[in-house]
Amino acid sequence: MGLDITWAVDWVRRSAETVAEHRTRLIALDREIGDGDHGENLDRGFQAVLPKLDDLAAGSTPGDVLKLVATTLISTVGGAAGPLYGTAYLKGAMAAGSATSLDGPAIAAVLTAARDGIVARGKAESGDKTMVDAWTPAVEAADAEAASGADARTVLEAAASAAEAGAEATEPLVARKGRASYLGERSAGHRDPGAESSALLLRAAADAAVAAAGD
Amino acid sequence: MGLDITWAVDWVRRSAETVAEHRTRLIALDREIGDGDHGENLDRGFQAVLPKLDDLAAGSTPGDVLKLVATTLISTVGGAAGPLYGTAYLKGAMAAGSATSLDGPAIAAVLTAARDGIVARGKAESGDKTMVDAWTPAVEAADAEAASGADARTVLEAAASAAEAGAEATEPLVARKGRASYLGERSAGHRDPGAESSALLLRAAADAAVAAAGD
Amino acid sequence: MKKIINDPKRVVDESVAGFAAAHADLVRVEYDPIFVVRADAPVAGKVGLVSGGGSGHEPLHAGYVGYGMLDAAVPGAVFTSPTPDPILAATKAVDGGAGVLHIVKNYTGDVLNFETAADLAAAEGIEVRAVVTNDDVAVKDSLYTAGRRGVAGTVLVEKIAGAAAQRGDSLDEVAAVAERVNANARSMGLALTPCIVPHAGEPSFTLAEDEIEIGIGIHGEPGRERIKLEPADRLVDRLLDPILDDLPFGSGDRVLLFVNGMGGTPQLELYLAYRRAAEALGERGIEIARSLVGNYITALEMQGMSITLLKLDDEMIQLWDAPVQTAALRWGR
Amino acid sequence: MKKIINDPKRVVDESVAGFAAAHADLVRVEYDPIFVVRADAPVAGKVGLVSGGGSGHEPLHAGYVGYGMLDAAVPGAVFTSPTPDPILAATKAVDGGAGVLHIVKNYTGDVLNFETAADLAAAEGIEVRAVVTNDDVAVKDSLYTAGRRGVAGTVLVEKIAGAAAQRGDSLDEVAAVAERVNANARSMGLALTPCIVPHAGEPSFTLAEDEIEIGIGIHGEPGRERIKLEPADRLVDRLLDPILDDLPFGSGDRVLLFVNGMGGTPQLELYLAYRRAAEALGERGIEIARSLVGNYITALEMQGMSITLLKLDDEMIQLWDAPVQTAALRWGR
Ligand SMILES: Nc1ncnc2c1ncn2[C@@H]1O[C@H](COP(=O)(O)OP(=O)(O)O)[C@@H](O)[C@H]1O
Ligand SMILES: Nc1ncnc2c1ncn2[C@@H]1O[C@H](COP(=O)(O)OP(=O)(O)O)[C@@H](O)[C@H]1O
Ligand SMILES: [Mg+2]
Ligand SMILES: [Mg+2]
Ligand SMILES: [Mg+2]
Ligand SMILES: [Mg+2]
Repeated sequence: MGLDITWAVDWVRRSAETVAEHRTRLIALDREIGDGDHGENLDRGFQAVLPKLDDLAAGSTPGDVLKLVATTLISTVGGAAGPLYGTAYLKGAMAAGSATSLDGPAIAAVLTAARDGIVARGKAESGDKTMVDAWTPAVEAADAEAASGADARTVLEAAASAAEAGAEATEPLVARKGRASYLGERSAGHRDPGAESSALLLRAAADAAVAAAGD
Repeated sequence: MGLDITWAVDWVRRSAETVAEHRTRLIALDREIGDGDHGENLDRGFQAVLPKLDDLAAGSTPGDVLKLVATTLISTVGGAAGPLYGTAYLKGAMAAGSATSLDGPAIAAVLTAARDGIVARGKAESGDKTMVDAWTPAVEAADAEAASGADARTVLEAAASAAEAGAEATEPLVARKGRASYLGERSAGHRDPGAESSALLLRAAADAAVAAAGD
Repeated sequence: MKKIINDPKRVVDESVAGFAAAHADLVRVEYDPIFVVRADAPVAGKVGLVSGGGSGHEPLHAGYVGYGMLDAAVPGAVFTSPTPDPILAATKAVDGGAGVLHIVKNYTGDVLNFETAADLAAAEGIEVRAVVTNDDVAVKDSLYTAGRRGVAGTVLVEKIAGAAAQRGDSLDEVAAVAERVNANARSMGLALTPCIVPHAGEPSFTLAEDEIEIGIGIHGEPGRERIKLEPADRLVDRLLDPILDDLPFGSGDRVLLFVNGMGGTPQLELYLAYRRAAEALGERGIEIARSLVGNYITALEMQGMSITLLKLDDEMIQLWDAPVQTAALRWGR
Repeated sequence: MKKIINDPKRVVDESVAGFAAAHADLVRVEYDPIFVVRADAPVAGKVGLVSGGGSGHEPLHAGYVGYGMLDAAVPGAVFTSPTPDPILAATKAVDGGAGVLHIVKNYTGDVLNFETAADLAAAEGIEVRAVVTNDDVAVKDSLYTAGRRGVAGTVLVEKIAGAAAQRGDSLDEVAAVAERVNANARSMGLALTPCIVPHAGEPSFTLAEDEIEIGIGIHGEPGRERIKLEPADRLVDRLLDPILDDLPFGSGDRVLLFVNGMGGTPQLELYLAYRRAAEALGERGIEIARSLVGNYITALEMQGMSITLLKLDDEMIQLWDAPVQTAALRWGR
């Protein structure tokens, strides 16, 4: 069973909810090795998306929802995360195309495109202690599940779990991109806020898929 | 037995010593209801007097010593206390005249002239919570002792004790002059730093007289 | 105590030396006794303007030495009035034959030390007049007290009187306009945090995380009242209301609105406060003809602000707009 | 958190509104999306200069909008790069037909958002060039990292490039001189205290009473190293030595020496630091041809300072001296 517009809208709502809930923690993570605005920025962005969901035209696709998220984040978040997440959702939307329902391989393709967008824009490699360190394991896990024929929900479950592990694995790293890189060795011992928020967003996607399956 | 140049020089040395010793406490008193510089200012002034004592010409009188203190305090202390103490010592020096030895009445006259100088310059009345509240009881006690025929040492002892009581009695007062007046009612409950330093200086004078008597 | 200093006893000397080095085009410094003077002083035929007081209020006063403002500034120790010697020396250094005006903030120490210096200067044949600024409405005035403090209005007096002297006004005229500015200026301040005098090493008062002091001066002294922190707009009203009532200011008046930082408050907050002050004046029909926002008279690193209103007339506006070239205030050249 | 603010979410809007009201003679403000622009923009035939970035660094950038410097400033949320929309709107508002230069501090967020805006402007037919400032020697530079931060050198780039644009230089020429200033500027900073971002409500780091951070940026982020507080002269040397080694600067060079306050440090201390910096340069035979001392690029109420050296050539000196009329930097008119 593929994931449709209902899932996509639910993902956005759950994203806004989880970001608001973890706003303070994301700010605290960013304060340790950055400038303390990541939770605030992302919260502002997702709160700005919510009212726009009501204006989605009838017959909108998951891709339309992702595009709406992309443009709203780009014009409201600012900082590094705004353009990076904006690009991720934009490329994801392009990968989703006009499909009304996304199956396992389609979801994996969306995630891959999103990750590739982040890398193209931010030039970070794995191990640089950025959100890429959440996205790349997520994409690999998603690809593996999709290749073995898993459904969309299972693909997202795998991606979310891998992103969570990836975010946690940023802790010992010395940052080479983003603000944390200014700290040099002192950046080690702290979790990257962008990797953490990426894990939250992917968990929201998986939870929405579970809810959709329960329909 | 009158008090001579040795006493006067010893008074200055003891003054410098007691001000240095109580510097921090005077600063703390001034911080509470003023601007926290009284101990620092007075310490700077008396430290500047010390080396000049060595240059006193042979045959100098107590009046010469008081004049030296006056001019040095005027040109090194600044703030309110600089001109006020400067005037006090200057008027005291004039009252001492060219006498080589000061008896009880002469000492009382010096203290009276000093107090009058402070009042003329600062326009404070008794009860305004200033150094006048130490000086006026000191002058009254000194006059009383001198009138009853006491010697210089006894006059100074009486003046010092009265100044100490006067300084303590400034605590409940609401200030009407000096920086403490800006606090209005909030100035009550704190001892006036200038009254306190006045008591210290008069105690130094009395101690020097005791030491001179022991000669 | 965390400060960028060496020996606390040498703070003023070293800072003034740095000031002189950075602004050698505008000023020179004499060290014994210490004062800062216009590079081209004395200006022949011009009334000389001397101000001074305790250090720790920078840019006041040295930052206002230069064309169209002060001729000399006399810095005392931190928060301590200078002694008469440097005031006298500065007075002599700026005497261009037209007399010298002392601009003195109303504090016992400043008044007494400037008085002595003026007496000594008069004895040397220099004509000296003094204007004592006392614009702080936080202090209850009465015949029996030390009177109101001179605070931020002093900057406006120095600028406007400086322009009058620069255009060639006589000593009487310069003194008169200085008095007029002082008489039409009212200020009030608040502090979010205390400041630390270098030689004292400890804060002048302590405040809880949610407390502020209202009615403070510029010497780190406590104010008249301690209240809970409130939103900026409410704080602005608390400063503005007693100012407006005092002169009083009313509909149709043209004013200069001056929001001054106490040293540790960022511009972001000062302009935010200015917004409400401008709004409040607008509500009362008072026209803001000129503005000044920034750290112009400070209390070391204290966080807080003061608001000053000056009721303007045409001549004051003209003198305010006249060219000025100092380290801290500059336009028109 | 003690600040003169109302709703933390409205800090930037309200402060910019106050700025606009106080400086209506110099700028106007557009609110949706928000940016500050020269009152007379667009200036026909002149290259337009746009800068921007997170708020909290005031007077940067809005304080530098005016004759001879920036044409527009785009303020983001506190310490957060603005989004592309207001950058694009500002770019269009200042386009006088000669192209627009974006002056961007090197932070991932600023670079990405300005990039997007430049692409969008180009799509609308406006020629846009960008100069990315990166003068902070505290950050180790390498191909594999985000590179050095743009800090206080940015102020110098804005002034000098602004003067070049004002005299009529072409977009290529203005961009070239901006690049030259950036290439010859080096900075390093330290913090005595952290700062508090309004929406975060807590300090960015905590320091013991005797600790300071060396190698900080301007966003309240911790620096590269935490050390014990030392005398001012030693602290100045700690900032100056890596700067001197980096370009390197040497005997016979003419420089602009810029001692910048982080927002909460009083001028008294900045000039005291300047004294040692000037002395240290003198010892090395480096000539200080121009100076700047004050709070010109800040991190809210942070106590601390940065030192910047710019190696000057004749053209840079001429452009530095050229008239400028902005809220925070003004001379010659
Ligand atoms: N070049 C980059 N590539 C990928 N992710 C990056 C890059 N730079 C920063 N990030 C991510 O952005 C996050 C910070 O986002 P945010 O705090 O919103 O922006 P800013 O750093 O501008 O304040 C970091 O935790 C990191 O995950
Ligand atoms: N008008 C006055 N008459 C008498 N004494 C005064 C007057 N004003 C201030 N004082 C005294 O001066 C003391 C403060 O001295 P100091 O702290 O050195 O000067 P400042 O107030 O200028 O900082 C006060 O405690 C008070 O005793
Ligand atoms: Mg951040
Ligand atoms: Mg005092
Ligand atoms: Mg004092
Ligand atoms: Mg940021």
